[in-house]
Amino acid sequence: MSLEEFRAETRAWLEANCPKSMRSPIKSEADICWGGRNWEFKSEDQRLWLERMAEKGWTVPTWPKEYGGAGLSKEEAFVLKEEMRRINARSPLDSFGIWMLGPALLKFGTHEQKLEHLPPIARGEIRWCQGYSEPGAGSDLASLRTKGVLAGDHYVVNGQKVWTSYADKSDWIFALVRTEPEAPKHEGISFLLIDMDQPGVTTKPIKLISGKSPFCETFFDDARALVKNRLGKAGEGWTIAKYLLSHERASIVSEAGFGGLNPVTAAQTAGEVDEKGRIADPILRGKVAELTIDGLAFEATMRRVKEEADHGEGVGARASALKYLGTEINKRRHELNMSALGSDGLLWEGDREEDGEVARNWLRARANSIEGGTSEIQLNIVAKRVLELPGG
Amino acid sequence: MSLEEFRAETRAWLEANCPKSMRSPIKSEADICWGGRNWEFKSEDQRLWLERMAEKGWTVPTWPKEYGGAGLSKEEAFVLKEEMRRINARSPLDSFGIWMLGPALLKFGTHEQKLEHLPPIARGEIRWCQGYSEPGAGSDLASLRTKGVLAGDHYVVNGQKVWTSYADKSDWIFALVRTEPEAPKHEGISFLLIDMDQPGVTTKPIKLISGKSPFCETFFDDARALVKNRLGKAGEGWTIAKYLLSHERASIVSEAGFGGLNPVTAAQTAGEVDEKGRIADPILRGKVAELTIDGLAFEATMRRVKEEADHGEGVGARASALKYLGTEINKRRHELNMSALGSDGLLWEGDREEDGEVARNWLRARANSIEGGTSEIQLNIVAKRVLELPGG
Amino acid sequence: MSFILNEEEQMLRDSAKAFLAQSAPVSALRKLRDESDPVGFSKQLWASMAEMGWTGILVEEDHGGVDMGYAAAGLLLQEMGRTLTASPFLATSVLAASALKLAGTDAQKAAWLPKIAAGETVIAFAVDERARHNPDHVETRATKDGNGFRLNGKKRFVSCGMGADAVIVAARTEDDRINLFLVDTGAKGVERTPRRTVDSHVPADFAFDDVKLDGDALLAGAEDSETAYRHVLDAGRACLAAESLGVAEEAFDRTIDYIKEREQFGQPIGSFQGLQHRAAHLYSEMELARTLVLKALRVLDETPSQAPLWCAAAKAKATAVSRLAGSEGIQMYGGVGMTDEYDIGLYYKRAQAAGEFLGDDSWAAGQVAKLAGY
Amino acid sequence: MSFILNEEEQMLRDSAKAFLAQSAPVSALRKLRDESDPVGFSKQLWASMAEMGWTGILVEEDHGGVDMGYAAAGLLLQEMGRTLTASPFLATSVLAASALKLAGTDAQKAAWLPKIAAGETVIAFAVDERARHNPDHVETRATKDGNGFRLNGKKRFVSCGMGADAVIVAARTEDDRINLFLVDTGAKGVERTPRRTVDSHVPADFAFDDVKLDGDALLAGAEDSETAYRHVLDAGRACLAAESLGVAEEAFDRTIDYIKEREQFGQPIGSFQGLQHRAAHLYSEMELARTLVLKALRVLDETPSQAPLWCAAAKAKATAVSRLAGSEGIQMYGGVGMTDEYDIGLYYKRAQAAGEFLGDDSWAAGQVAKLAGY
Repeated sequence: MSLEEFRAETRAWLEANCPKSMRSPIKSEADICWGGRNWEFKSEDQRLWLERMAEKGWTVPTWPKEYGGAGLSKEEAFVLKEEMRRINARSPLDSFGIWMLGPALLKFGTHEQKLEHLPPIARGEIRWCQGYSEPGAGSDLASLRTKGVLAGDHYVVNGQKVWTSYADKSDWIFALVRTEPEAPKHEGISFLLIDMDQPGVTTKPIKLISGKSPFCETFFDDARALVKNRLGKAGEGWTIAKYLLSHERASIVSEAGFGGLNPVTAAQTAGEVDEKGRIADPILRGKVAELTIDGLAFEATMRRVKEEADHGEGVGARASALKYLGTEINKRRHELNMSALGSDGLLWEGDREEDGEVARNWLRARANSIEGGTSEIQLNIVAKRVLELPGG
Repeated sequence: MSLEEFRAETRAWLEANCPKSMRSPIKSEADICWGGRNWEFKSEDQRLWLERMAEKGWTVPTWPKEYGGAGLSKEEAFVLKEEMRRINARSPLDSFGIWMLGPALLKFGTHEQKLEHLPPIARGEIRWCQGYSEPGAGSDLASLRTKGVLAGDHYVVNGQKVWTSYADKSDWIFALVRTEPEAPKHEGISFLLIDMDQPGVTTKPIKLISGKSPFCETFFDDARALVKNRLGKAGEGWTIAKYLLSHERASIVSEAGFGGLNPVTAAQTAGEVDEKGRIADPILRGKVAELTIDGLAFEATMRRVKEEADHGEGVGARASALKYLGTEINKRRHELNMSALGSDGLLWEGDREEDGEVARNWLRARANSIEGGTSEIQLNIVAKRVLELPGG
Repeated sequence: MSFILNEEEQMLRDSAKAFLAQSAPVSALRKLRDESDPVGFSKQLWASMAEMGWTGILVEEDHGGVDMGYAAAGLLLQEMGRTLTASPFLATSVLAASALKLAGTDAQKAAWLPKIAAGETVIAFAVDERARHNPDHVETRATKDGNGFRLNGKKRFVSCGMGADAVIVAARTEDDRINLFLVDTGAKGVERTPRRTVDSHVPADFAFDDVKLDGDALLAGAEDSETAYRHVLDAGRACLAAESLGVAEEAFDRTIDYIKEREQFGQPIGSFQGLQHRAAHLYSEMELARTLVLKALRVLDETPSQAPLWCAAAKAKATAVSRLAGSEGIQMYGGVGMTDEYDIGLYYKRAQAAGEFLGDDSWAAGQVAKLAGY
Repeated sequence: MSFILNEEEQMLRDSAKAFLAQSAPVSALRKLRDESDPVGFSKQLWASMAEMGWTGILVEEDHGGVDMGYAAAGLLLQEMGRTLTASPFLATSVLAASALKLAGTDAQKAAWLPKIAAGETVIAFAVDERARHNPDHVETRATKDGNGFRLNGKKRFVSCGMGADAVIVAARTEDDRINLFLVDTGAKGVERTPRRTVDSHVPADFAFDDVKLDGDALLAGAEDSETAYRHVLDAGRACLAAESLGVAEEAFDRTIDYIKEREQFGQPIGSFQGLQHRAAHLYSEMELARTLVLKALRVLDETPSQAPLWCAAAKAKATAVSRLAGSEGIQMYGGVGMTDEYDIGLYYKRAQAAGEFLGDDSWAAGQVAKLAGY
């Protein structure tokens, strides 16, 4: 089937099968469909849309058919994406299983593991979370201490993970666990898939400076993980984790630019503009102008690097520069939003649902340069791997 | 004699002895009296003034009388300084001998060495220069390679020094020389006093990006230095050098703030102001405002730290923060001068003597954060010695 | 003008440090927040401050105060910045007391200053009507009405407004000049709405709807009321800058302690030169802020004619430095810096809020340029 | 709009790199400087550029050019930035050629463009009359005089002005609109003074004292001459930004090489995290500048209506980044970076000069704000 035929068929199918209410942009977190054992659909349309897409294998279109995908080529998947975007179709299913565990399973898993775990991800039946960071192991992830002791057909896992997004709502966790205590730091870690529906696994939400958060602490207290649910060999966990981390960084490049409030709109909202509509404070205006330039530059750079990647130049460690730039510029944007809004920006609680949103977003943005590798780590990577500076 | 009596006597003596033409602020480099074997006085008044002051011991007022000073107390010396300032009396003699070698000789020299070398410094008969840095040894001064081999009553010195100010006009050089090649890096260095009037010592001026400079390279080619002209023990040179470096940093605090052109004046000179006299470019104006604030803050901080030092709180490693701040702010000032002047600032050569001065000063200021310990070294010192951060 | 604290000032600072550690540590702010305290500060703490003599720090001894001047007031606020202490000190003991001293008649001073000194009243000071600080933008009107006035207008984000018994309001009279009026918050036509802010304070929005004021509501003791009004704001800026400095200092100290302990890659993260240079830079910037804050406070006490420039410079620098100390603090703490469990985020929030009040760094830099004549 | 260079552009860049390394390395600039060359560029090099087809890079094939567009012109300037090549390329092949293309009549194009393409003439472009760039500030006047005009006024720091055979002058006509006039530099009443600048270029100050111009001195082909004038300036900004980017890139590459080699405390200074983070930051900033420069050039070729915004953004960013690359370069080289013997200082000087020409980062950021509507 040619791409054009594929496009025509896809368009027709979507037209026939995408419910009307699923044809509008996601308005808030609440509109996302995450799936999982305890998932409650927000609407009948949401359930229907997931069911239909999962049946086509289009929740994970490039995965092989036997694992719940549609076996589409990269080009076909792109056409599907374009056609969905054309009618504003929502993503039928979002999950860390699709974004992270799936690629790792496809690359490192056995046929049996793939058969067992991938289809439930594709159908939204099992919701996964990621267990990497620990209280003592942040930037230095390989120093983690959660340990797994082999006991017959399973590991007994003890320890604590932090920053596990939505752990309190997830069914399974993929976690880095130190199983070979004698081995060098990077070689003693295994990648274990652990069912959270057992007494040895408990979670506790983390409250952030910006308010509520999806993040949790996750505790393992003699939790069990079957050996057959170890991805890769014993001690190979670090290799898999590194693969996933660079996969994550590269995916940054495909993200869009800055949505949401900007300081110009903020100043207008607050009425802090002069008769010509210019930001009234000339010094603030200058800072905003520099932000505008960097914002334009960053968004265009994302497009440039993506284009270069498509032309086979790869992204590689340059993704670290982008991560650094994007998060630092975004923090500046939020700081200037706050300045432009003056005291209005300080509001934390009020009668309206959106009261406090600006301040919460401003605070939330500060985590951008910490999560997914701190700015300092990104600068190290650029220094070592792009500039090839010595030492360290 | 009470301080008040001393003040009265001093005032009277200065009134009687300071030539009229020596009672006006120094206008340029050319008005400074450096002394030395080949010194040519710029005027009869300049010669007379040096002679009279040297006879009183007031070129180096706190040095002991037997070494050419006047043996004044700190308080008396301060009174002398005040009284000289009152009538705008010029310094009768400036020299690295007074600022640097003198204090080191007084602290580390034998009586014989003091007798031999201090009086000619006090009378302006011998002009000294400093031989520390080498092409391979900048921030890491202790890695220097100029070597001295003992041969009876003298060392045979071979190697090269850089950044020796006025080496081409000096008579003697005090230099760090590696005399104990087997010793650890910091313990193999001696502090040698070397007569430059010998075939084994040659100098070559260094041209800077800002144009002409007082700096030279100095080459030692089987030069001789008598053992009796070694200050301190063999291998003790690093201790003496460290003493002098911290002496130099502390003296930064007593320096005045920023003289010379500032961006506001620059913008006015260039006509780049609006009808209200404000800098016309609002974004440039904002940057200048931030500079003004930092400039006010820095000058006041110098006064604060000096006052605190007078109250016995000491300056210590905080001097490094001041050096860092002062040089970085000064570089910013020159950058904004250039921006405020636009193309006028770019002029390099022209018919008028002052043509190019702004650009030369801008470029010269870049060395501020390199010479006397780079900004990076100052930040290291603050981190280690003020904040007591670990490692390194 | 001396940059050295005199003995009395040193003693004041030391006792403030000890008192606040005991009576108003960061946990006290958390408690006010978590219990959604309706006024955002503790009246019991306010009473204790009165016992210590703080409430009357600017009040003449005749009126029951200790009259130690702005440098002393700033020192107290600097310490309160370190402990994130919420109190009406700035609003009442600095702004309202300064307004009464500068613009009040003898009768008004005698009526109100003793109450302030005794901690018997909380008075707020209402200036801004828009989101960003602008002392010229006053549209609130006080029109003549018999012997008194009718007050109409709105004021926003008035510090400690929910707990205030009275509020001093900047309003334009018929000659278009700005005058100050002391208004009972319980008077008919006064409406206030709490605004819970990011720093867990509770300023109030005020609406004045045809509020009837007696003639002596007008602070009528100043020759030029606008000059007095602007001087009050200058004093507020310098004192607020002192608080911001305290916020910065404590955030910085805690961060340095943390990076000495926290290990990654087998060593304390404070041993990495990348962080060391940034910490040393921040230390250096704080040195500048320290100087400007003390300078501005001393100028208020000794050469008040120079206050506009130095208070604006201090406000600009302290705002920028405290925000930098907060953001660097969170970054260096890393993930835990983002959690509510750790205090560093509270410092960052207060730095932001204190920075906005009475003019942020951009606004204050603009003032400096204007006052420096360019 | 593609961010990928097409094959033709890649070939052009590669051949430019090879040619400039051979014919116009940094030592060529030093030679011009040390010999106090009266015009500040080599006429022989200009002839070679013509042979390579560069001089006519924007000239249509009908008029003997290769018509490759602004992206190609920018690529050449980026490479010239890397070698600090002094030439009339920007003045003549970009600014003058653009002006003739946009504002010239067919006859004017036919008369001048072939000469430009053939490298047979050097034409300067004169816009500024004050120290800082300001395209609105044009007081030079061209008043009607029979069929021709009388030109009066002054222009400052005209790039390559000393070596120019003619100069295109922005002047106001009686309707107060800005028009462009092509003036023979040998005409009576034209006076020029060399201004040797910090980057070893030799721009000229021009004085026009009642210069008599023929009617066809006015570039009369454009419907709206001011629009054409502003578009020429946009093109100049993008191309100059490309040169600044090249300056930054080469300064950066050399600095990275240097800190890999230079040892202090027993290790290469490039192994210290303090420098590594700054180098990585600078690299990241250069990525932004690279994007904006290419974007602005492509916009000129493909969607010229968007040029004002993107050219200003590119100019602002490239100016800031090239100055940062120069100053960081000198700092990282340390003492030797201050010596004339090393080239890094020459890069810093050119970054400054190129930055000022046609608007520095502050000015250009102001334009961006204006064009973005705030």
